[in-house]
Order: sequence, then structure tokens, then C-alpha cells
Amino acid sequence: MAHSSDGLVAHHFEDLEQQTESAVLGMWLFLAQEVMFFGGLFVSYLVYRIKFPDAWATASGALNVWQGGGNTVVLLVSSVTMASSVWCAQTGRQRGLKLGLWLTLILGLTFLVVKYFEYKDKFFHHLIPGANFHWTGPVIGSPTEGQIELFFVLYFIMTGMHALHMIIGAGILIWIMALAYKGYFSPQRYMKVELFGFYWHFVDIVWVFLFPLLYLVQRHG
Amino acid sequence: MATIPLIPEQASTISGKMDFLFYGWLAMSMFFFFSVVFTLVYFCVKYRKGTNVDRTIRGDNERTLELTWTIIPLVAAVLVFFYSAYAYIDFTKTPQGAMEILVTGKQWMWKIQHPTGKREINALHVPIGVPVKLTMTSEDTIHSFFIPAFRVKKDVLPNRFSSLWFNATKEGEYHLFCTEYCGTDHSRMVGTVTALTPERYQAWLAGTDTGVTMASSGEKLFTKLGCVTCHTGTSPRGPTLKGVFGKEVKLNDGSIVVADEEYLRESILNSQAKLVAGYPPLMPLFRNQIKEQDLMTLINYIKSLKDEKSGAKS
Amino acid sequence: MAHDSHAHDGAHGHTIVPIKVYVVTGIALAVLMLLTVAAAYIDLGSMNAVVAMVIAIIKAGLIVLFFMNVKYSTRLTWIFVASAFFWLFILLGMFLPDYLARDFVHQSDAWTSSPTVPSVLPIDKRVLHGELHGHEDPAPEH
Amino acid sequence: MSSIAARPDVIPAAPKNYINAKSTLMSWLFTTDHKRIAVLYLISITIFFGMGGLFAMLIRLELITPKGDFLTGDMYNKAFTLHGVIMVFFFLIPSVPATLGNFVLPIMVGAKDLAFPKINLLSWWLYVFGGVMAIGVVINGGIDTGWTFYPPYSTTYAASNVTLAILAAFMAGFSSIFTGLNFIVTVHKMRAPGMTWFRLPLFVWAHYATSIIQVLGTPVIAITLVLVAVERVWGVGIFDPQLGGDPVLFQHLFWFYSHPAVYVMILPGMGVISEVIPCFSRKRIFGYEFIAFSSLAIAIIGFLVWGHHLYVSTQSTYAGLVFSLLSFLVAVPSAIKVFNWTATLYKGQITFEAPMLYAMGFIGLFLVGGLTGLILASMANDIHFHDTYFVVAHFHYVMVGGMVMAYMCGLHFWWPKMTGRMYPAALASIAAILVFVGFNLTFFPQFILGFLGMPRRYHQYVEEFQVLNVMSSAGASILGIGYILQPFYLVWSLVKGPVAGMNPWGAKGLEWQVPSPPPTFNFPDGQPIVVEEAYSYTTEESHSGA
Repeated sequence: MAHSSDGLVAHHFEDLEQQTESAVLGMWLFLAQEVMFFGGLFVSYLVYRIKFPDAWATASGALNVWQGGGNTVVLLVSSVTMASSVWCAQTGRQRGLKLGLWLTLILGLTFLVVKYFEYKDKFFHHLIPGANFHWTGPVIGSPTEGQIELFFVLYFIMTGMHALHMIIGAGILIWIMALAYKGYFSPQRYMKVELFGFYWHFVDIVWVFLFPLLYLVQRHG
Repeated sequence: MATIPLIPEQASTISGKMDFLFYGWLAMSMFFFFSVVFTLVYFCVKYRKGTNVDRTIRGDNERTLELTWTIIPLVAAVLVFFYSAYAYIDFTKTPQGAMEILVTGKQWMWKIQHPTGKREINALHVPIGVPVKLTMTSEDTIHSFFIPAFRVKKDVLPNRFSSLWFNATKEGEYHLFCTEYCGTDHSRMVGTVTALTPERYQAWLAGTDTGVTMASSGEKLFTKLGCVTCHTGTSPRGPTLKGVFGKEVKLNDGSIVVADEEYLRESILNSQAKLVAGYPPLMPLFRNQIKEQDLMTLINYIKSLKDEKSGAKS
Repeated sequence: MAHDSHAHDGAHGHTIVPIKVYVVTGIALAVLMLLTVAAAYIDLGSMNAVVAMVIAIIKAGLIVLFFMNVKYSTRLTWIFVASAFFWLFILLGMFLPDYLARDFVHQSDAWTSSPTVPSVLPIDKRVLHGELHGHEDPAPEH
Repeated sequence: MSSIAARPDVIPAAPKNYINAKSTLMSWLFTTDHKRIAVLYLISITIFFGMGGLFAMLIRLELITPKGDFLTGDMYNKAFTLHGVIMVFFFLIPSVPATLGNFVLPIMVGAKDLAFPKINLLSWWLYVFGGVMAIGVVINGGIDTGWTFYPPYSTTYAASNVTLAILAAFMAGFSSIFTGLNFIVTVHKMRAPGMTWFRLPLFVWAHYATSIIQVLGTPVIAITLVLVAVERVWGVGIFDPQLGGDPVLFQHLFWFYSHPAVYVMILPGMGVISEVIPCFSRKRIFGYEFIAFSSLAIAIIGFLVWGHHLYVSTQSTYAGLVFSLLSFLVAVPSAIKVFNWTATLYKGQITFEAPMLYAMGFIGLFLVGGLTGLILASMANDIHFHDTYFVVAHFHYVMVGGMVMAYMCGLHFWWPKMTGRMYPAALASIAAILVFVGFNLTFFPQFILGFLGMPRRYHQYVEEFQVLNVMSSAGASILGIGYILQPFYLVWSLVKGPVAGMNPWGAKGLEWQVPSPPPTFNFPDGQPIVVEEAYSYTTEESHSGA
């Protein structure tokens, strides 16, 4: 937004500090909005998990802990690389910034590729909710097939919404990288990287909750 | 038309109690409303621009005033909450041993089944002086079962039972409404509740009392065979049969036939043969599915249907 | 302005966190991640879900505090972050009075591929004989 | 910042302001000036108000007779659904915040613009896209689910444009989120030197509280609507009763936003009233802090009461009790506001210009709306009143009697500031009175209809309800005349109205210390320094003093 004569402070702000603090607060409010957006899904999950514990325990068993866990690690590492990119931008390390952004992008895409294979796997096992849904796996307790299908509806919507955020994030990341290659960022101007970092970490946090809630409902016995 | 009704009929044990609560609310609301409006108007007149009144403000009692008009409504709110919560539990607690009637809502009718297995549609007969519990479910979307005169209402959900109870106090016919929007003919999902003395209710159950809506055997068949599902006059799936007998009907090939007994008979046995224009060929073929005697009864019932609106007829 | 020392004021008037913090946080998160998987394979009864959520909350806290710099931010940022989670708590918490105090009653508990309501009026003998009283809508029983 | 290129002007001494700064269409459609965006919003919401009004007219025409002979059932259902969707998502929610708030809030806090002007523009464009979709819904045959979109009707049974309508509401929702986000950051970070929190006009406090709801509530309805759309498109979803899903869960999620949303609609209106009453009684507002904090209290407690929409929806009794108690409590801050407004009049120098007439009307109608809201919050009475015309009357008293009155109050109050021109005072007062009278005639009979048990969303009804319905429809025609008058004299004033001057009402507040219409960056001479408390009126001051 900085396009005034010195290129740093937009016309309607008094100084750089006001502009920076406004941007940070604005980003946090946006993330608060995101928290509530996912909150709607989490509360639906909570309600059905309370109501259908058997179905949840049963259905969760069909998810692959290795893929889910692996993806958790991928996202955690991408958060570290993203945080490092911000640090590089703040301290003027241009090569480090580019490297960090590349790593973050590659890790993000890795996550999406693994997710793709997970979805494909569900398709082959008739676990896509709809006419072809059919549960053949072991059963814990006495769930109905409809309840198990509900779990998978929630699984696909929750992970799908998360993946959508990842895809949007990857898009913005590519834009940030283009700016980085143009030499846009400097120790005076790194807000865009930092704010994007907030977003990326937020998406990571969502996964931190999704992983145990979806993959680890009942793994013992 | 001459008089405007202002107060709904009270016809159950809770009606009076609920209205008492409502009038209490009304009195309290009016007290607050008129105190504020009176003060407002008084100030507006007294302190309108140019009046020669004392406008010096002495002392600072702002905080006292604020606390007064915060605490009084707060205490009042909590008190009335407890009263109305108590009343709610009183109103909704089903008494032991209530007689149970099953209700199924579907677009757009109420299907009722009495303990003896007797059924009726868009009509509910209940004895007075006996607690009646309705156990309700829906076949499609959410409906809501509402009898204004009894002051009872409960949503009716698919794949779940909900219930309400009442104890009618007065013989008569009352409205039955669906109050949860359920589609095109939501406003026709209405019926009549008939409160009878227990003796007359017994007689009605046994089928000898014909003083009120008596389900003829033809009507029963009409329901049992599922004709009601489509031939409601509002469904896009089938034409209405009200007043159809003896009239000319336009078919989908453009020709026109008179809906006489033969046509009705053919249409029941082989509906696809002469399909009414504008309707899809959905109706099952009843050939070999229906006894001849039943067929006659059904046709007679269709003949008896007059071209008037169904639903409440009070 | 100088930018090379650690944990100093950046050009934007807020703190630049040394990269070491990010790496240590990342390692801590990885350890917690392993812990949450391990805990899931031990039978703790109903505590499994609690443990998983506690670990997830700790992880989220670490990410918010260190990766997202909230630990080094103004009080206003703290308030904004806290209110986001407070409202999430309202959302989750205020659903419970209904869902913990109500029971679904299913017409079909059978293991069928699509439990459907019969298209004609259900004649459920249990209902007629009052055997379903234990499961019905709890509202009238208070 | 670059100065605006000077254009040769016909009127010699016309000072540069936000209107004549640039005149191309593009300079309006892609402006980042909060005042221009406010004008864009004003035009667009007026279009939707008109559309919603037309559907209201269809509803009232239909209900003149009990037989349902004017429209078919399907058409009637679409009329009330579109009336609801358009009025709620495209008029009431953006009404005061996006127009008046957008225009005066930055000036009130002494800022050159909102914190994120481009996001403000994005917000308007989102609104336009959503609005175009809503119009698409109308052209494509409408939608018949009711504005509440309850499943399983909306997901499985409705054969109308549910998905498109949901998308439209979704877009409007994000437009609202971005407006709220912008306001919160602006209030926190863009205040002029000396503009402390307790010097902020109460209009700003009200918008701050509103914004909290917009930012934290709207996303929940967004995801809920996505869930409905997914269920509709995919054929399976979490509200599907066939799988064991719970349609009541939707109602919870829907009202988690949609109940606070009524505070999004009414709080800014309360803010307007808090500005107008001190101005026209020449007095500092009574109980400033109490009004300010009551706005916040409403915003926060307002999130805890949604279950009162579900008393008869098979919600557990226990939850009903919790929500009922909280619903009673949320009435207290509203009551505090009404008492304080009344007390402000005490020993004032009261004059009755059009904005003041609207404000007085607001207090009366809002009182009725609020008090009947208490009756509905009472679980015992709600059994009878739920989904009847009593509810319809109640929320129209709050939404139309409250919010629309307040919106018109504010529009008449700030019109001279926005346009630099004065509207004909007598006509404006007549319109105000027509609206008040027509409104009461329309909606008061509906309370009685509700008590008698007439359900809402009924296309045909039993005959004994006819007289009251005819009264209601007759009142609606008066209300309609009151509304239709306004665009005529307001547009007339743009051309022929007398020049208003900087401060025609002698009002306090930073927005009255800049020229009318204000220049592009509000304060070309640099940020103002605030030394006064808000509303530092003195009764001795003569009315035409400014």
C-alpha cells in the first residue's frame, strides 16, 4: 500500500509506525475471522463426536496416520522456513529470503500432493460420501453407516477447507516470491512477508488441531 | 368480519396460565413504555427551544441515576426469567399416563394415528379432560405443530421424535397450523382439531359418531394407497381430484375426455393410458393391486370430493 | 537503522526475533507432534481426547507466541489474539448446553446403508406401549 | 501525496471537495476515498431497499385477501424469501455502517481515510458481486427457502436457486467483515492527537461494537452457508437427517451469527440517535460512559443469546433456560441507552428538525420492539408466539421502526455534510411523520395477529384474520408513500437545495469542522488536534450560531 513519494508510508497514515501497527492489527483481525470460520466446522465436529463416539472411533481408523503425521511434520517445517524467511527479510538477507520462500512453497506443495494421494485412497475404498459410500472396515462399538459417512463428510470438508487455504497461501507465496526477485523487500519494507507468514502459521495451527481430531480418535486397542 | 378478534380462544389447561403470564408481561411492558414516552413528551414540551424554564443543572447525581436504572431492570429481568422458566417447565412437563397419539408431518399434510390404529389426515380428534401426548415425526423437512387455542407448539423433525402434550378443556373445533416453513404449500398444511367429550371421542373412535369429520372408507383407501401423496391439488406430481368428476380433462396428447367413472377407473388401473396434461407419468399401475370392491369405494370417494379448499373449516 | 543484532527494534518499530528462537520452537513442535501420536496409541480412556487437545493447544500456543511474534508484540495484539480464541470458546461452549442435555432418538438404529423413515405412518409398537420413554426428548421430563 | 489536478470549473469559487475532485466514472468505481465509497454504498443499498420494498409490497397485496388469490403459493414464498434475503443481507447490515459510518467515522476520529482504503473498495465490490448474484437469483426464478435457509428444506427439497443465493449472502458477508475490520483498526490506530477513547463520539463506539460482531460472527454464517451449499451440490452433508445428521445444528450455527447480526443492524442506529439527540437538545449526552459500554455489552452478550430462536426446535430445556436468562440480560444495556437518551432531553433547548423527529420516533418504536422482544425471550410465552406474526411484528419494530428510522435519521442529519445542500425541511418532516404513522399501522396489527396465532410465511390464511391484515396492508401503503417521498426531495436538494454550509445544525464533532462536502483527504491542513470532550454543547448557545 505504500506508494507515496518516499514509497513507504501511504498517504492516509501519519508515519510508518502507524501504518505497520495498523497492518498487523488488521491481519490479526483477519485471522480472528478465520478462527471463527474454522470454528463453525470444529463445533460441528464436536457435536457429532459427542453424539456418535463409536462412528468416530471406527471411521478415524481408516485414515492413514503416516500420511497425516508426515503432513504434520511437513507443515511444521514449512512454518520454520517461513519464519526464517521473515527473519531474512527483516535483516536484509535477500538470498536467504528467496531460499526460505522456495522451501516453504515446496513443503506446501508436498503437503498438497500427499493430501491428493490420501483423497485418492479414499476413493478406492468407497469412502467418498455419496451413493458409492460403503464401509467394509472393522467396526468399534455399534455405529451406523450413516454416522460413519458423516465423519467422512466432515473429514472432507475440514481438510478440504484447509487445503483450499493452503492453495490460496501457495498462490500468495508465489506473488511474494516474485516481489522478492524484484528486490522489493528490504529491512525497511518487509510487512508483506511478515503478514503472509502470519497467515501461513495460522494454516499450520488449523492442521495442528485437525490431525489429532481426525486421525487419532481411537488408535489404541 | 364485523368484529375484529383480539384474543385467541382458550381451550386447554395451560391457555389461561400462559395468557395470564402474557398479560403480566404486557402490563409491565406498558408501564415501562408509557413511563419513558410520558417523560420524553414532557421534556420535549417543557424544554422545547424558547421556553422560559430553569435550565440550570444542579448537583451531579448522574451515577446514582445510572445505577438505579441499571439495577432495577436487571433485577426485574432475573425475576421474570425465573417466573417464566418455571412456567415453561410447568407447561411442557408431560403428565404420567397421557394418552399417546402419533403424528407424522409431510409436505403438506398432517397424518394422525390414534392408539386404536384409527387414522385421519389434517384433522385431530381428542377427548377433553384427558392429557394427550403427541409423538411426532416428519417424513421430509421440518414442520411445526401448532394449535393456537391450546397454546402448544413443537417442531417436527425428520428421523427423530419430538413430543408435546395438552389437556383440552372445551369442546369445539380449533385450528391446527404448520408453523415451520416447509415449502410451496406450507400455508395449506393446516387442519382442524376437534375436542370431544371422552364418550363422544370413544364413539368417534369406534366409528359410530358421524357428527364430525368422519373418515369414510374411501378416504381411508385414498390414504392407504398413497393417492393423497400427489393428488392434493398442489403437488406438481398429480392433478387435484377435487370436483374432477364429470368435468372435462385435457390430456397430454391434447385430447379432452370427460372424467366419468370409466375414466377414473382406467386411470387408477393404468394411469399412463390417459395422462392429464402437464403431469409426469409417475403414478403406479394399480392393475391387479386393488380389489374391485375397493376400486368402487375409491371412485365413489373421488366423486364425493367437492371443489373447495380443504383444511380448516371453522 | 542497524539490523544485525538480535531481538532489537526493526524498522517497523517492532521486535525482530532471532532465528534461533524459530528453530528451537520448530524442534519443540516436532517433539510434541511425536508425543501426540504416541499418546494416541496408549489407552487412556476418555483422557485420550483431552491429552490430544492439550498437546494441540500447547502447539498452537507455541506457534502463536513465537512464529507469529505475539510474545514480542504490543498488549493490543495480545488482546486481539485472546479475543479470537475467547469467541471460539463461546462458540464451542455455548453449543454444549444443548448437545450434552439432549438425546437424539433414532427411528432406525439398525445397521442399514440408508436408514429411511417408512413412507407410510410408522406404527412403532414401542411408542404405543410407552417403551421409548427413556429416550425421548428430555424436555418434558424435568 | 500528489495533489489533484485542477480542472477548470464552471462555478468560479467552487472549493475542491471529494465530489468534484475527479469526475470520471472510473474515478468513482475504483476510488479509495471513504466518502466516495460511502456514496457508492448509498446508491447501491438504495437500489436494494427499493427491491426489497417491492417484494414487501407483493406480500402485503397478497395478504389483503385470505384466499391466496393474487400470487401462487410458490410466488408468495419467493416474494417473502427475497424480501428477507435482500433486506437483511443487502440493506440492513450495510445500511448505516457502510454508508454513514464509512462517510463520517474516519472524519469523526480525525483521520484522512480508513486504515485500509483498498480493502474498503474491495468490500464494496464484494457487495456489488453479491448483489449481482442476488439479482441473478431474482431473474433466474427466485428462491423459496425463507431467508433462514433451514435444512433439510434448503438442502434437499427446495427446487430454487438456493446455491446462488447462498453465494450472494456469502459475498455480502465478507463485504461486511472487511468493513468491520477496517473500522476496528481505524478506531484503534487512526485517531487524531487528543482524541482519547472517551472523547470519541458514541457513533464511533457503536460502530466499534458493531464491527466486533461483523468480524467475529459473520465467518460462522459464511462456513455454515458453505456447508449448506456443499450438501445441496454434493447430495450429502452434515445436516442430512438420513445419515443421522442434525438439522438443528444448522439452526444453532445460523443463529450464532444471525442473532448478533440484528445487533449489527441496530447498534449503528443507536449510534446515530446518540449523535442526533444531543445536537437537537443542545446538551452533552447524559451518561456517556454508560452508553459507550452498553454498546460493547450488547455486542458481547449478544453472542450468548442465539438459542432463544430454538425454544420449540427440540433444543434441550436446559439450553433454553441458559439462553433465556442471557436474553433477558441483553435487554438491560438497551434499556440503559433509552433512559440516557431521555435524560439527555432534560433541561435542553429542544428543536424538532427532521432528524430529531426520526430520533423521537426511533425511541418509541424501539421501545415497543425491545419490550416485545422480552416477551419472546420468555420461554413460556414463546411456545405460543414462535413463528407467528408476533415475531414478525417484533423484529420489524426493531429493524424498520428502529434501524430504518435511525438510518433515515442519520441520512437527514449528515445529508448536508455529504452533499453540501439542504433538503426542504417541511417535506422531510412530513415524510418522517408519514413513515412513523404508516409503520405503526402496518405492524401493530401484526402483534394481534400473532397473539391470535397466525403463523408467519402463510400465503393463505383463515378468514378471521382478514380485517387485521387489511389494516396492515393499508398502513403499508402510507409507509410506502413516506419512503418514496424521500428520494425525490433528496435528489431535488442536490440541484436546487440551498447551500448548507459547514455546520447547519450547530453540531459538535470533527465532521462539522470540515467543509461540506469535505475535501478529499478530509483534513488538508493536517490532522486536527482534539481538545474538547464529545458533545460539549451548551444550552445558552444559539441555534444558528455556527
